[in-house]
Amino acid sequence: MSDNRGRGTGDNSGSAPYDFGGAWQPSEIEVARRIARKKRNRKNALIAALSSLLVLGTLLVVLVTSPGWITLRDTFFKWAYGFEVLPKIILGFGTNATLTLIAGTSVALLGLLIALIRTSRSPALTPFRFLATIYVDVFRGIPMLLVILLVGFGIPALQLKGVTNNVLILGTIAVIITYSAYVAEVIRSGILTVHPSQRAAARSLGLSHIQTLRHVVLPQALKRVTPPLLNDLVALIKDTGLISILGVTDAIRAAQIQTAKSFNYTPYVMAALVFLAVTIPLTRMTDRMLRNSLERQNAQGQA
Amino acid sequence: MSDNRGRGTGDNSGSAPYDFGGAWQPSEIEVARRIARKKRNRKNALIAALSSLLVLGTLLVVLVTSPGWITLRDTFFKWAYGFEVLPKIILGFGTNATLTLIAGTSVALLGLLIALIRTSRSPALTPFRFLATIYVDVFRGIPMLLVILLVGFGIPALQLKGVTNNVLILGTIAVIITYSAYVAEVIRSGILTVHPSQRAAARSLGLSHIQTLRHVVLPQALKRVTPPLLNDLVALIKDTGLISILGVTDAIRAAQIQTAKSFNYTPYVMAALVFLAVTIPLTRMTDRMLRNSLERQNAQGQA
Amino acid sequence: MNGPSMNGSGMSTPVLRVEKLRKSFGDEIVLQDITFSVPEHTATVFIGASGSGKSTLLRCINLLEQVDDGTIKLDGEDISAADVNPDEVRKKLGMVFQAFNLFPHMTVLENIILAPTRVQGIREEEAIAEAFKLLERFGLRDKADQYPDRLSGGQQQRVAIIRSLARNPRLLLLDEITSALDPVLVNEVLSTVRDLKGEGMTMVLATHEMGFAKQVANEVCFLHQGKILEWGPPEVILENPKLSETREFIKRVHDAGRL
Amino acid sequence: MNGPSMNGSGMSTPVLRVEKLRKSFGDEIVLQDITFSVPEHTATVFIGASGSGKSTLLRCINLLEQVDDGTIKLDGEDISAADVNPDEVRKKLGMVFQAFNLFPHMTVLENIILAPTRVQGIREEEAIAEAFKLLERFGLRDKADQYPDRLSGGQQQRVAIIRSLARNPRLLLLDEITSALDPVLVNEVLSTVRDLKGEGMTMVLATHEMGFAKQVANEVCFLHQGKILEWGPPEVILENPKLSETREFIKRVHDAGRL
Amino acid sequence: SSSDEGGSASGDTTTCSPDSLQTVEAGVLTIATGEPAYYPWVIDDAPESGEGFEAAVAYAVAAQLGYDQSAVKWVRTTFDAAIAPGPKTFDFNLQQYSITDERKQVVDFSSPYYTSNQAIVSFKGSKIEGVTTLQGLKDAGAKLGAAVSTTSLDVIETNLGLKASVFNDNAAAVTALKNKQIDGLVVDLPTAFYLSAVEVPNGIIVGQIDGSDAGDQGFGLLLSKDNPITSCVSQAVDAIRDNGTLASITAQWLADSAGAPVLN
Ligand SMILES: Nc1ncnc2c1ncn2[C@@H]1O[C@H](COP(=O)(O)OP(=O)(O)OP(=O)(O)O)[C@@H](O)[C@H]1O
Ligand SMILES: Nc1ncnc2c1ncn2[C@@H]1O[C@H](COP(=O)(O)OP(=O)(O)OP(=O)(O)O)[C@@H](O)[C@H]1O
Ligand SMILES: [Mg+2]
Ligand SMILES: [Mg+2]
Repeated sequence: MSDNRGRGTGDNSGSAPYDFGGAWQPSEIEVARRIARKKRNRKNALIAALSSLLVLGTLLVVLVTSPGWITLRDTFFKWAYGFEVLPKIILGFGTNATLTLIAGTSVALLGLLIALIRTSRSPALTPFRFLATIYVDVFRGIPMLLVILLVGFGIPALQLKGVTNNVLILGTIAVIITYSAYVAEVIRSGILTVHPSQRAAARSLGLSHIQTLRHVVLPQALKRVTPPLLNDLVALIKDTGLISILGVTDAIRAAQIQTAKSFNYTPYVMAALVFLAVTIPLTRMTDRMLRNSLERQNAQGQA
Repeated sequence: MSDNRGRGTGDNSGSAPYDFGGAWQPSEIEVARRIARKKRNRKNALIAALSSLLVLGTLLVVLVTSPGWITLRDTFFKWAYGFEVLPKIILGFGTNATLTLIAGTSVALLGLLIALIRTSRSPALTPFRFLATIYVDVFRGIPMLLVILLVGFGIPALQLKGVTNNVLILGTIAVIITYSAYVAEVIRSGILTVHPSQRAAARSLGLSHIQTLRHVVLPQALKRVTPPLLNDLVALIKDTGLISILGVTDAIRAAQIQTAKSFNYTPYVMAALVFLAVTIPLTRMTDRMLRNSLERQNAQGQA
Repeated sequence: MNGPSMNGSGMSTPVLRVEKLRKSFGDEIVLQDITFSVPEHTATVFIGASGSGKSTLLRCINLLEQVDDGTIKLDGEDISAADVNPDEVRKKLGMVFQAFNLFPHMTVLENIILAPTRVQGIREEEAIAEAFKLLERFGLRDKADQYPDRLSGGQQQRVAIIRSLARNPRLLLLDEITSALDPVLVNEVLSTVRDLKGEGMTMVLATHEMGFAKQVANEVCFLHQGKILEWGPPEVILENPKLSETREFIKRVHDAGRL
Repeated sequence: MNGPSMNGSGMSTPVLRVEKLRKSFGDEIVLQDITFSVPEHTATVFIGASGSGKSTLLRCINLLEQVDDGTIKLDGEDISAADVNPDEVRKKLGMVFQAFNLFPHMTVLENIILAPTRVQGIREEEAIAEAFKLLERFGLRDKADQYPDRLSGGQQQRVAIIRSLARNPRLLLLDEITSALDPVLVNEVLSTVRDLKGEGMTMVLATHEMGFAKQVANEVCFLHQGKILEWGPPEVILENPKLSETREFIKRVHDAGRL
Repeated sequence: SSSDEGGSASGDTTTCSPDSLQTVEAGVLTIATGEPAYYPWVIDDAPESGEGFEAAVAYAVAAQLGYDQSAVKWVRTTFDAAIAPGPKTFDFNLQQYSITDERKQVVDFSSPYYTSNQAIVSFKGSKIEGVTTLQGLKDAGAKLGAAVSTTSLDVIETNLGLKASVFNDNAAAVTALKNKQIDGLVVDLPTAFYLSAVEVPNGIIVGQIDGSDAGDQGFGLLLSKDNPITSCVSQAVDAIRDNGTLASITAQWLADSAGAPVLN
């Protein structure tokens, strides 16, 4: 659409320069104020940056000049060796990634279900609420290691017909059991923060209980708990590796195997880098989305 | 205060039976309605309870009648053996408990600080905000195992003067580093859910930034994220045990040692029971407090 | 005593019939012995001091609160019965809240079309077209894609009104819909409500706006400490009330410069 | 043009002096070329349609929004300058929000005594005693230990007013403090505000309540699409405005049954 | 039961005496092992008793260096603590550490005190029962497991070219074997005898893997890198090997490796 066509139509009425007779120019006072503000901010930011750099720099110097630095470097940061073992670690990371995808989805669904049961108020659901509470308390409270052992080694020991003894499947189930307890609590806290008047409004509009959850409560609840949910996702990526006790090799186990061979810890560092290569972009992306949506929604930003 | 004294004074004006001429009696319709409601609720609850019992019962029967049940029982639930090793596990739990207390407090403080920096909006704090973001991303993303190895083995390797090489202290520091990244994110999400208008109101009343945080923002924020914070506390109790790779014996490590000796997993189950004995009462208590305070605050409860 | 709108006998079933309703919060009795009817195509307006129980009464009718006693009948059906499905009931009721209760995560437009598309199953394009008509009428066309938090108080209230109007309910419950509006918009809303009445809508309103009461009400009920103290046509209650409490209230309203 | 309250010359420094203030949100210009003064012991009332920018103006004065241009002076000091500490400024300002903004995690009493005890350093017992006096005056004595969510709309607004009064500010900013009140309470609040003025309080108000404007205002400013179109003593603006926009607005207010 | 006189005749003891050795704790020899320490390397997880192969070796080396039994102090370490950089809490550590050139870059090893083949433990009726060649294992598509931080793992991958299931410890591996989640478990031969006899129901040793000791140079005592006492400790190990002490300890605690067929 060309400039000329837009003129004079109602569509264009929001465009400030047209409405208010020529583009607005900030006054001298405002210009001075902005410069002063920018200057002060820049100065403070500079002080903050310098002081952080100073602290970090000092730490770095202490580190590098310490008597044991060479030993430490050779033990933890022997890059040549690290790159040598990297392929094995990345191969192991395949396990983490696959399990995270599978377990992640199931954890989200099961966690959501448990959270919904726990936050329900109908007296008819009391027994389910009770069970859900026990579920969360127990599976959150016992070491995941034990859950994995019980499911991964215990179920095959039962020798039930038609039940798998595939460690990958059983291990994934164990991970799902544990993490859904955690995630249920996170989602629950999100649901609790949605003010009851929001439900009241939705129900008054004729939305059913489910529709209210789906369109009004959960969108708000989940947005609010995105950071802790991300916590759990990142932890999940790492913890899927716990099923290595069943004999599956994940990134950390791959690193451990290498370390056991060479007595050098660089493989662990490589594993960490592989994890970070996935989790940091994920976190940054989610964070940006969250911030944008909060900024769009909330006025009164700067107080 | 006796009944008579109260009469006629303003203090007593809220007492319903007096004001409205004799105690109120529900009408027949209301009585019938309550009975119907109670009946229906009871019926539904009964159905729910029975169906859950049925499912659980079936599972139990399948479990107990399976060909491998005896093996499984002897491997995981050999109670006599369990009680034999229990003292050692409880001793190991001392490590978990101590570390949790020390690390827990530090994690709370450090996590809070990082969350506050990350949610600050002043341009002057940009460098700190940047650092805080990196801190969270990195220490949340790398396996705690590596942090423990780096701090617990790396720092002594540096042979710095005046720096401890006590594994307990170093291990605790490693735990604090990792968990404060998690907790910071949880608290941050809580802070983000407090509507900006609350800050605006507090600042308008003349409260400083710090006072606003202390009296208005944080009390609301922390209450909202109590469930995920509890998640992290429970996980912390268990994960403090990770420093056992440094050579400290915690409850899980104690169980592992026993299991490695006997090739029997009952010690793990005992360890889990010890954890549950602490975490469940903790969770129940916090939950009750949370519910009470929510109920006091929020009207429009039942919609 | 039959309560408001039951003076004449042999009338057809009223849309709403509330009988001996009672509601308390803990020790505090908020509503007591509330009995009234709202015949079809009429508007009943509740007036009364702050805290007298107006909002609570509307919430009870909407089944958002469980009553302690009494019955509520909608088109003759007892909706306070134990086995009633509130969802079905609420499909027939529209409500605007005193505190707007807009959905902060949805734009203005999304707020408005949620119920039509989800509850009534209207096609989205249709619902949007309908919504824009209403937005236009209330001068909010250019705010359709804004989030509620960015609107002024009056704009938010208008959106809430539009949201409830978009549903064509059998009975409309309006809780102080004009309180955040500027006088010009009060007029606008007033005429909208009048139009609605003209189209046959049945309404229950709570308001502090006596002018509003006067122009819209078929019957005005004066709520005082949880009881309906006096009721009747607006001319009577607002200009010639019998009880001293009512007189006192009306007098102070006049003093406040309203009407 | 000097704007409202600058017609006389040689007067002592006004408490508030706003000059050429401009504020926009994204593309939307909300306030433009706003210039006015509030001399000591006077009340300036802003009227205007919903969305005309009244709340935004008060928020700017309170430094809750950063202005795009123009200056704001409090007692001659430029509080819009870059190096001003907003906390120090806000200690001299009281504000009641249109949406109350009570603290939901505190009881009514705690809401009220927060600022006196924390900001002004008044002893807790004293602050409580003071709070109870105000609660009594507004008929909320028995709600002291309730949480805000359990109060009716009018009760919440009264608590918000009490909260701001408990601070003895130099300048009071009141944003539609009567909108959720019933007419009787409007009277009560009106007389409170009058009393405050009698005690020498300087005030800026935004209101839809013309009666309120008439009785309290030393000067009324008519805000229209972000500009002060017309200003003057209430008798003039409310009864004999010059501009057609103002006349139109006032006429419709009258039609709405207010004043 | 450790020999006390055997090595004192060696001429090197003048430089390698408790007075001159720079041990962690002066006058005391601090020896580390794992927790728990396994049969038959240590009996009943009690190295102080001197019972079990490694316990006996430890006391023999100590005696050779001139420490009497009361001057020996036992500590426990995890695998990670044993190989960590920085100061160590022990003078030497023995828990079946295989000597490899790679590891020697990080820690010191004494000369080896035991060399054995790796062996495969399985159960009667498994799909690798009766397999007699390495190729046979491959053909059967055997799923073999091993504990992490052992060289058994290497053997599976290099000597057999199979993909290993790696477990935290033998306990987990045995459980997997019992559950038939793996077909066989690779461990050093002495452990294989123990596991097949005691821990695995119907356990069998499929066979030793020929040449599986070639990749490494046997088990050595582990010391921190560039430890001044390494040569003395090595000499002591050599001395007890030369004077027959080691052979008699081996005979006393370890089964005869001839009992297991060799897989080529
Ligand atoms: N959930 C609750 N718990 C306790 N008390 C409540 C609750 N909800 C309302 N109340 C009390 O009930 C009384 C009536 O409240 P309601 O909101 O119905 O008044 P109202 O007539 O609508 O007043 P207003 O005109 O100020 O809106 C008030 O005193 C209020 O404090
Ligand atoms: N944070 C924001 N982002 C974008 N637009 C905003 C924001 N805050 C306010 N506005 C817009 O600015 C205009 C003025 O709003 P303001 O709240 O000042 O009006 P008002 O005069 O107080 O109206 P009312 O009488 O309805 O309260 C409105 O059109 C509103 O949509
Ligand atoms: Mg109300
Ligand atoms: Mg406003």
